[in-house]
Amino acid sequence: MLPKPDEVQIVIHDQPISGVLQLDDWLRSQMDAATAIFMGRVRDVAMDGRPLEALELSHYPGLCERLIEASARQLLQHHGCRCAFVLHRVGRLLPGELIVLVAVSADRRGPAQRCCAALLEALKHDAPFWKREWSNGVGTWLSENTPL
Amino acid sequence: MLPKPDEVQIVIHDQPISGVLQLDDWLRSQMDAATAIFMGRVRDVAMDGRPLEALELSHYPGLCERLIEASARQLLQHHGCRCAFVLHRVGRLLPGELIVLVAVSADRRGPAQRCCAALLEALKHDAPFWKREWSNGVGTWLSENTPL
Amino acid sequence: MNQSQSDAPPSVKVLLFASLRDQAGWSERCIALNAPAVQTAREIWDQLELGDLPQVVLVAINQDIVSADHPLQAGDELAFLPPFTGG
Amino acid sequence: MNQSQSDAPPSVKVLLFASLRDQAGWSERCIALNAPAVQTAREIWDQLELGDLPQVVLVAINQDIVSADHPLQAGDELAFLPPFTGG
Repeated sequence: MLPKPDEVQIVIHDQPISGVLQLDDWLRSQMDAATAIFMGRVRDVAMDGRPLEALELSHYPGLCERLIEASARQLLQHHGCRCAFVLHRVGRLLPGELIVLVAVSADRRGPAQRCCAALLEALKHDAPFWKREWSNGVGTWLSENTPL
Repeated sequence: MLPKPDEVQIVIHDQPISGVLQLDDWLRSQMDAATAIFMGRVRDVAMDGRPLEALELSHYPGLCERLIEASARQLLQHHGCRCAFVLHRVGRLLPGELIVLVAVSADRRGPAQRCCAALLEALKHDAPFWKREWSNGVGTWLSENTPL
Repeated sequence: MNQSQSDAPPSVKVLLFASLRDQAGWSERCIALNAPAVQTAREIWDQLELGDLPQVVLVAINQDIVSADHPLQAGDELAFLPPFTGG
Repeated sequence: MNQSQSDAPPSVKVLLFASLRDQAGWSERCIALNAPAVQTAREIWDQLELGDLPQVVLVAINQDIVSADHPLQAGDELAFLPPFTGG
């Protein structure tokens, strides 16, 4: 059974956001027994160990949302889950700010946890987002993601 | 390196609670890059398929918190994670109400996700909580947990 | 917690939980020890007349999980715990 | 989206992202097609004078990920995408 259209919610946000109010709204929109959530925040060190001033995130609007939605629907179906919520920041982010929130609901905890982890990997590898680290006023585009 | 005492926070709560505000407070108390969260809510059907009126949860105060704290510290150390937050309801719960919230923070997403899942299993199998399902005015103590 | 020096008869506090509480019809009771003989948790259970101690029931003394054959001292808190079903 | 019937010269909109944008010094450009010959995404890239198309760079035409050898039509949106690093 394919998830219905409103079972995948995607928000790309360009301002600082804790994500918690959005998560609360989404949780109230469904009543599934099990919800697995991941929240990623900006580190205070760059990949090379230097202090990080800011993280710049850009994306390809339109294609980005479409690819996330396709991944989410495929993964919900594969894992037997019901609803997915993706909140992703773009713009200039300071250390400690939320970058990404992924939430997946299901009737059982195992599928919810596995699908949430898989959707996070899909966001990292299959969605057109790009990160640039800023240290000492110099910006460096990342060539790969942090390891699992 | 053993987690410091304030790195495990446990709350046993006897009133309905969405858990989201408590999660927000806990998230603001630390700045780790990766946080994995699980939220479990009361189903509207009993284990035998009948409509569920309420779920009654009791615990052994004192021993319960101590066993959760011991599990959390051991799992944080084992998985290389930093902080854990456990919120567990007791009392009479209606369908849709939050039963349990588990959150684990770390520098990396993999350890946070694995530790959060392991701590949830520890709560289910190693902490003195007991569930009684109420259907048609009849209460039935559960003899085992829902499968993963 | 050894109260053998006090005037009160030596006893332990017994706690039952969940289905055991329903089965017995009580949740907390003071049970006298047959001093000076040392008694185990299992021996106290047998005094409760609730049948054999089920293998799946855990025993806690003073909020530590212990073997059912653990000896008791006067003043101990002894709890019998059915299988956990939380989370 | 085929504009060959209109007065405008046949062209595609080319989008660059992230490091490619910095390398080229621009993010969006209109590139004329050499009609009536059909051109591929790779052939348009070669016109941009940014070196060989890196294997890791993905190509999207009208917001669909396609092969670099996919043919273009006038009015298409053609995007070159460095490796993704989101999440």
